[in-house]
Amino acid sequence: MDKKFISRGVSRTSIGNFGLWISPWALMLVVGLYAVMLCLFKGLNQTNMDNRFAFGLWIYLDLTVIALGAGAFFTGFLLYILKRKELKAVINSAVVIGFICYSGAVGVLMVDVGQPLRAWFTFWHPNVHSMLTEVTFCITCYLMVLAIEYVPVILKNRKIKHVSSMLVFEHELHKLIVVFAAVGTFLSFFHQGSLGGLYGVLIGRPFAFRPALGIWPTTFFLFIISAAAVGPSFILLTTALVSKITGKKLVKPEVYQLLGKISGSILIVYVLLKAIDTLIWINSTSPSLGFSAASFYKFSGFGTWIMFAEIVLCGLVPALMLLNQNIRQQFRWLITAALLACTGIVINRFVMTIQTLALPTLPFDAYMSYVPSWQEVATFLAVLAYGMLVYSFSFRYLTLFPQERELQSL
Amino acid sequence: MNITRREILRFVGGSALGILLTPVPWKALDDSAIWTQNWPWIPEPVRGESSYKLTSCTLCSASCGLRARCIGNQPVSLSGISAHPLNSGALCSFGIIAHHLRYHPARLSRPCRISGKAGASGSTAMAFDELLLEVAAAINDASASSQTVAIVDGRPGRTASHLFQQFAAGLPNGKYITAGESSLEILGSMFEKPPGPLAYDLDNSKMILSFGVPLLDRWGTPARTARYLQKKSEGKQRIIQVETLQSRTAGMADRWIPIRPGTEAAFALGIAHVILKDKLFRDASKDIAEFETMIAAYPPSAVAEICGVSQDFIRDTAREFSANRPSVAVIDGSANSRHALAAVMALNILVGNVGRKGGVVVHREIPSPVALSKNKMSPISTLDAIPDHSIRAMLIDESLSGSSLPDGLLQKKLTGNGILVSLSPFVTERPFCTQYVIPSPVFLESLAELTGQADRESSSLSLSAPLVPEPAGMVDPIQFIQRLGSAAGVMNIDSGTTEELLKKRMTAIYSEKRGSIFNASNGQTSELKGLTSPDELWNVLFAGGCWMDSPETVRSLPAVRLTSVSTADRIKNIPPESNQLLLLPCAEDVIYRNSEISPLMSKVGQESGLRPSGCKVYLQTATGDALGLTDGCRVMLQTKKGSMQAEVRLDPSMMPDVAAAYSALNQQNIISLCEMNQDASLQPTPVKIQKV
Amino acid sequence: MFPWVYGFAWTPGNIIFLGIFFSVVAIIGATVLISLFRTYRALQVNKTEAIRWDSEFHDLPATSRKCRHELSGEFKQRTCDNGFDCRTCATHAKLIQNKTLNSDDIELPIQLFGFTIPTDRLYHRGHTWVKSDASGIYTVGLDDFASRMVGTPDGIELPAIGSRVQVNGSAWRFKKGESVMRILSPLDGEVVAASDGSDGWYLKIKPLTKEVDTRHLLRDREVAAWFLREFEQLQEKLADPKVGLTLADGGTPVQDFVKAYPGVNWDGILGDVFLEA
Amino acid sequence: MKFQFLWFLAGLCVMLFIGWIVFPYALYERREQPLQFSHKVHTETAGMSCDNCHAFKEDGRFTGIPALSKCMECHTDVIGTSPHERTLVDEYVKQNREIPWLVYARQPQNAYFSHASHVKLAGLNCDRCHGPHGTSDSLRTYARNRISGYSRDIWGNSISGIKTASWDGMKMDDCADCHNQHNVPNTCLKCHK
Amino acid sequence: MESNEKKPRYGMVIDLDRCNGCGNCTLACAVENNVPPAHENANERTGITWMRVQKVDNNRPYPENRSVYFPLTCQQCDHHTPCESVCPQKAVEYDTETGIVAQIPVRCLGCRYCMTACPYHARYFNWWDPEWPKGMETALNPDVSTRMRGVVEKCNFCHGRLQAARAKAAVEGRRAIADAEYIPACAESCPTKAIYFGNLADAGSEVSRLAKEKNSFRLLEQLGTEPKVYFRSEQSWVHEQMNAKLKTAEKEKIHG
Repeated sequence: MDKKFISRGVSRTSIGNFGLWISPWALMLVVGLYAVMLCLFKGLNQTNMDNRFAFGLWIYLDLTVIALGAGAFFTGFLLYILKRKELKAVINSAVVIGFICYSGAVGVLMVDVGQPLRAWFTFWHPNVHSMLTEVTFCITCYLMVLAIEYVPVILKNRKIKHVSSMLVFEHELHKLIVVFAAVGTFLSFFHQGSLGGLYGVLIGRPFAFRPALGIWPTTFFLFIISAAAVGPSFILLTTALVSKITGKKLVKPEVYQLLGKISGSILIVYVLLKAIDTLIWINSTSPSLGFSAASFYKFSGFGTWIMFAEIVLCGLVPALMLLNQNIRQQFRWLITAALLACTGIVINRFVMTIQTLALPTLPFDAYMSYVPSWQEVATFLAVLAYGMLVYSFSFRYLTLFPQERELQSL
Repeated sequence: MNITRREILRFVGGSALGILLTPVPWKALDDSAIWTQNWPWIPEPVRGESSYKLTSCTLCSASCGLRARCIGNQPVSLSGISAHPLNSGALCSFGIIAHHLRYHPARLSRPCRISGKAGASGSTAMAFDELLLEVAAAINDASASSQTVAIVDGRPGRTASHLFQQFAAGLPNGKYITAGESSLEILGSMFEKPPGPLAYDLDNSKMILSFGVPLLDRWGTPARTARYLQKKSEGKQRIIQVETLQSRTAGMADRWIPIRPGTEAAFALGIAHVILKDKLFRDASKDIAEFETMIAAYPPSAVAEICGVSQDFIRDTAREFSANRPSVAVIDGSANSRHALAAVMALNILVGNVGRKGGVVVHREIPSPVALSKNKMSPISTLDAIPDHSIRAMLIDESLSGSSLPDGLLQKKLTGNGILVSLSPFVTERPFCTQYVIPSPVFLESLAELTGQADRESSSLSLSAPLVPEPAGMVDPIQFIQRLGSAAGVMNIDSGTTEELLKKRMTAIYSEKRGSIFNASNGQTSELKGLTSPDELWNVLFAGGCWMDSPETVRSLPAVRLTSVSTADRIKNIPPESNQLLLLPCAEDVIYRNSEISPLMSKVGQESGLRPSGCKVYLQTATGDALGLTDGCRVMLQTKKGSMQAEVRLDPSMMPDVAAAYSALNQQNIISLCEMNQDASLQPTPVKIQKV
Repeated sequence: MFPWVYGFAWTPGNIIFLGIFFSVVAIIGATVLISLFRTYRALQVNKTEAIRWDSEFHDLPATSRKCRHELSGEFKQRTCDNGFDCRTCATHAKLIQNKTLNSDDIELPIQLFGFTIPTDRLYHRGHTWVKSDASGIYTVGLDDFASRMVGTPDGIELPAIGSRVQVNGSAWRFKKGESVMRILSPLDGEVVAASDGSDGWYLKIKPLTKEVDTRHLLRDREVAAWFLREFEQLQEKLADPKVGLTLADGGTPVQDFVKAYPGVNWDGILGDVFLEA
Repeated sequence: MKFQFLWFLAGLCVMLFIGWIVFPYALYERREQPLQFSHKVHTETAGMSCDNCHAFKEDGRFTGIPALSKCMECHTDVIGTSPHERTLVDEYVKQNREIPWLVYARQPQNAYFSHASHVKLAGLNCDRCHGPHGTSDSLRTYARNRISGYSRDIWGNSISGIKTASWDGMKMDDCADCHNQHNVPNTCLKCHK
Repeated sequence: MESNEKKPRYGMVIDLDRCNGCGNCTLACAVENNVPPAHENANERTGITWMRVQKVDNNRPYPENRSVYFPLTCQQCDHHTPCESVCPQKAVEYDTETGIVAQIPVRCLGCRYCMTACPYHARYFNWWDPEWPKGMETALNPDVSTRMRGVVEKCNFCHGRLQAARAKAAVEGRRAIADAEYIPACAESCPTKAIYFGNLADAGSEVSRLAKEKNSFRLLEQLGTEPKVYFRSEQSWVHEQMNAKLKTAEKEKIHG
């Protein structure tokens, strides 16, 4: 039925099967959109956030997906700027994932703020010293860039490319894609960093506060590096997952290994810097603000195990694994390592957003807990469902993996 | 002409450029931005001219002078008058937001009948005349069947009170009942004949021995804390707080003596024992020897055991109390049994604090034109003195809040078909009887008169002038009793409007030429004698002023009977069985006076946890741990009388094995779980706590 | 944001931050505008066909983009990046410099696995042949391989007489089953006649210039090598993965592959054969 | 010119017309004042001064538009011939109802403006911000912005936002400009509440 | 005449030994600043109490337990004001004229970043639209604007009162106001006189005298945010608990 839209030479499941696959996601999206409406029209009282836990699941989600979506900028950077041609095999998928992550994050952010209608005030009256301003500007611009990068992928659809003007526009745009790759890299660099800076500047939260290097706290740099480190891992994971679900070979094994290698080399740098940063924080930053670092880990929920899990188990271990060629060549271990690396970042963002708020600062404050409401979870799931839908449609009708046709006939 | 898509696109393109070259997008953006900043459904404060008006607070008998900031006629905030002799600029947290009472959601707009006997209470709005007919029928029925008609007055001494007394006197079985400070009532009853209106003279006392009285936070004048802190720094006053919980008063007092719940009487008797043994007493009563034998069972060692304190505390307290005269022992009437009140009052008698400046003083009667009129006035009696199940119709004036009577006691006194007629600004339901509620104006709406001062050397009188018009259909206490009187055929009630009667009282006070007068507009206090006319007195009081009686000169008191103090066994500590705790019902104003507070009170209850809100039970951390309870968990409280759910708060300041419980607004009251004494006071009750 | 907006100040922070922001926006905007402008220009000067081929070509699997010199064994591995337009290829120019067309090389039609490959004509990688006649008109037809692919087409869409075709641009279209295939034009020129192929030819093209550059077309022995490879590829694609190659040698190819082998992904194979992604 | 541009031009012109002529008209809702009041009659014929009615209170507040009680100092009964005066007496004075004036200069509730500091300390004249209102013979039609709900005087009379006089426009930018000129701090709380 | 004087730095000293936790400050603040009554679902963590009183105890079991009440409000940080720098659109401003940290709800987009930045929990988000019982909205204070759902608000030392005091001075032709003319509602309403308010920059004022006393301390002083709200207590456990630095020399350096 929809064969005219499916790229030549690749096989896709029947439209009926496809319908079965997307309907649960569509349902999830509808429920999520209902929750979003509740939040927009009734206000944020629909969430379980409060004055003490003013950031919750959503901000955590934003920070996490933006870190994971970093694959888009980093792959683009490697492919178009550093000319690693092998990565052409995943660039389209990376762009779509990036677009999903960023648009999802921006969408959630619009629900998260109390006055979405006034969101543009940030552009009109920016406080350029706020990390959030930097984040807002960069993410908006970068989302624009991602959307532009997504356009050629769409225009390449078998049906659409028959329209001459579309085809020519795609061609012309693609010729200049290196500009977008460069701009995207620049923007990502800053907003990944300022997302880290978001917490690193909080002098009132000694758990998160870090000294500044130049005008940015160290978390600024750690976030950039960690995002660059897990971006390729996440692309690797998603490609493997799509491959598993569809039962198709999508990219050559060398591409997987290359992604793993890139991830591993950056991750090891990140882990080292993170370890140094943590040591400085334990021995200098935290005590100078009147808090012994140990005091942050005395609560039952968040012991030092979380630090171990973040830095060693999900940092050092996957980095070493990915750097070892033998392990990399074994697909199962490659996937495990990539999964660990992504988990490490998921934990890191959790620690920065949730644990920071849960820990008491005032001498008479209590340790705080927070459980998101169903509306928050549903909104979160809506983003997941939205991503699934966009990706499923893109995978079905667009060429996300150029090697697929070739690998299929082998 | 042939219009193709291309042409339409060109047209759209031109339009797009055109619209960008007009102010439309920019102006629309700007205006909509302004719109988002001013949502039309958010109330906007009313603009108007600002002025300050002076008046007196009617919420309790402390009669604080206050200054209302008004926009137009509308009071928007209240503050104390700093030069005012009664409150020195301080207001309590109820008073500071009293201008909102007018808008309370529970405000009553029409007279209604609430029949709540069957559990499912229903409220029917009715015309005032119709209501009067039904009530008059019940009153006539009572007269015919020689059942009692009682009128209960929480604020005796007002002109309205005197009319109430006339009303009671006009009926064959009419009783005029006051619900004043019950500890002082008990003290009065210990004299062979009533010595006159009694009051604590706390300001002049060198030492206050308080048995759980919230002296420093909500009892009497809100200025007390500041005065005490001042005197404390000058070494002129000490407070010893004897209380189970670490209340605010306990926290600020010079010494906090924590005792087991319900052992106040034992503690007092222990002190009496030391005073007698060590010959520390001043006023030897006739029956002192008899009293000494009576309390022989309360040596400090035994009392220390009962109360859970060290013997030294008892001895030291006894010595301090008798050495630092003038001293005064006070006890909270609403939370304790009559036995405990009597035991504590005996201390005042023993040390010779009664009739003495800085102790318990006798107030002079405030002149009243009604008292002088030809119409007879019924004598004052107390609810205790009325036999159970004998009141057919009970009239309660709740138009001005006062100390409220425990519902349990009211229920006990009413006959099976008894009705309760209440004059109140709010719907207050009492599920045990048919109730008629007549709407009365609230504070700032009507002319009201404030008398009393149970915590000062002398009594005072102030007026609360209406600042805002009252809603239609409101009835004030004087109108109420006059109209009810005429409906029930009671003709001996003085006539005249509220204003006329009050003006007459001014004339009466003026003619006595005693006391002093505070003028709020200039902050000066002068002798009443200096005024030129009763009208001037009226004008001064009408504008937030205050008349203070001169103190009664010391006169000989009637003989006293110490042996009226009971040493019944119930004052012993009840050790709870294993896995049971002792339930301590906590009487916070927030709970009792739900309808009499501004909705804004939710700021300190619901939103800041400063005052308990909702059903909460406070436990010592160790006790909670032992029971496996965590802070914030929900539990079921179970006593012999029933059960209810509550939220646990672990609090290290709590006494072990005690569960202090607060009940939520508009929900089952914690009191329903407690066992009651004969006098409707609450007993500490064993309670089982289980996690749900 | 702008100097005229309330609260703006010329602070270094504002200048740097907003300066960067506006630069980024300007770069993004300018790039998009440039692409749009170039699109407009390309459409105006009718470069669509060339662009389409360029775009298609790069989307083809690498196996379909083998250089003719790899097929002929001159290179071990060489993938064409030039869109099979050898006219502009420096490598090709170098390689054929010493090899002029030698009439001695012309042999009788080659027979290969039952396909007939006449050598009196030039072949385009898209399976068309070109043959000129004395009047300078070039006849264009489908080779045997392609004819058997198409078999009896379900439809055919020929260009109008007088229209222009260009090398690697679309010449005419077939409908076969669910696929619509466009056939690439081997030459630049004006269509002077068109036929449904029943006479063995489809188009007659009059070149626009006197000198016709045919360097991009396969000739001579190259043709056989290319044909062989195409055939092998087809065999691979038609092979049952369990049995292996079945079309081996001997036998005669059927007249209509598509009909003969139902249940095969013909859409993809036709794309590979006719160079359409 | 090529014919194809006509369509483009047509779109442009239609929108320019709508944007500059129709939109400004449709944006504002016109309302008449409940009464006509002549400042001229009061100042010239009755010989009153501005601060007879627009006075400062001791507590620093400016009375702004006087309450009915001020009118009633003279107009308890009809003393002139104006039909508006009759309306004043019949509909407002006798019924003791405040006149629902539509205030041209009414700012949003979050804006704070102290007449005292501008008049007493900075020495501004009334017409600096209010224009020749004090000498007018009649009250203009009040125009209410349908989107934001505010008086047109706040944005200014020109739809393009171009000021033609110091009193044309009372937006935040107008306040800020003057503050900047006179070196007065522009902190938020200076003008917001 | 103003230029000759040092710009005022308004601040508070709260005597914890005098506070009996009555809650008047919370209420007077709500009345003054048009804070609505609690929404039916509001609690301690979602409510709006610009001035909130918190009970703090010495963690000892009964009967050695002792507690004080901490009236907590915006600490008006003078340095590195944590909330100010993080606001993306300048809805928070440190007023250099008075040292008051201002929150402008009409500019606020409700991102709540400032709330996570504030270590004192002094900022409140409007989780609900404000609602007053019918009629009660007529009793709002016209000197302070009402806010709407979705924005952050906090104490600004009753800035409306400062504006009123300035206007009063202006009518009298004065540019500067006297200390006694301006006092926030919480300080005015405190029945025990536990809250002292005044100009910390004026060395002769009572607040600056009390702030320098050895029994005075500030919350989280080590963070270096220089709050302008001081607390004082003579109970040593309070100081121990607050980990307060009591170096008088340092204090003098700040305000000297």
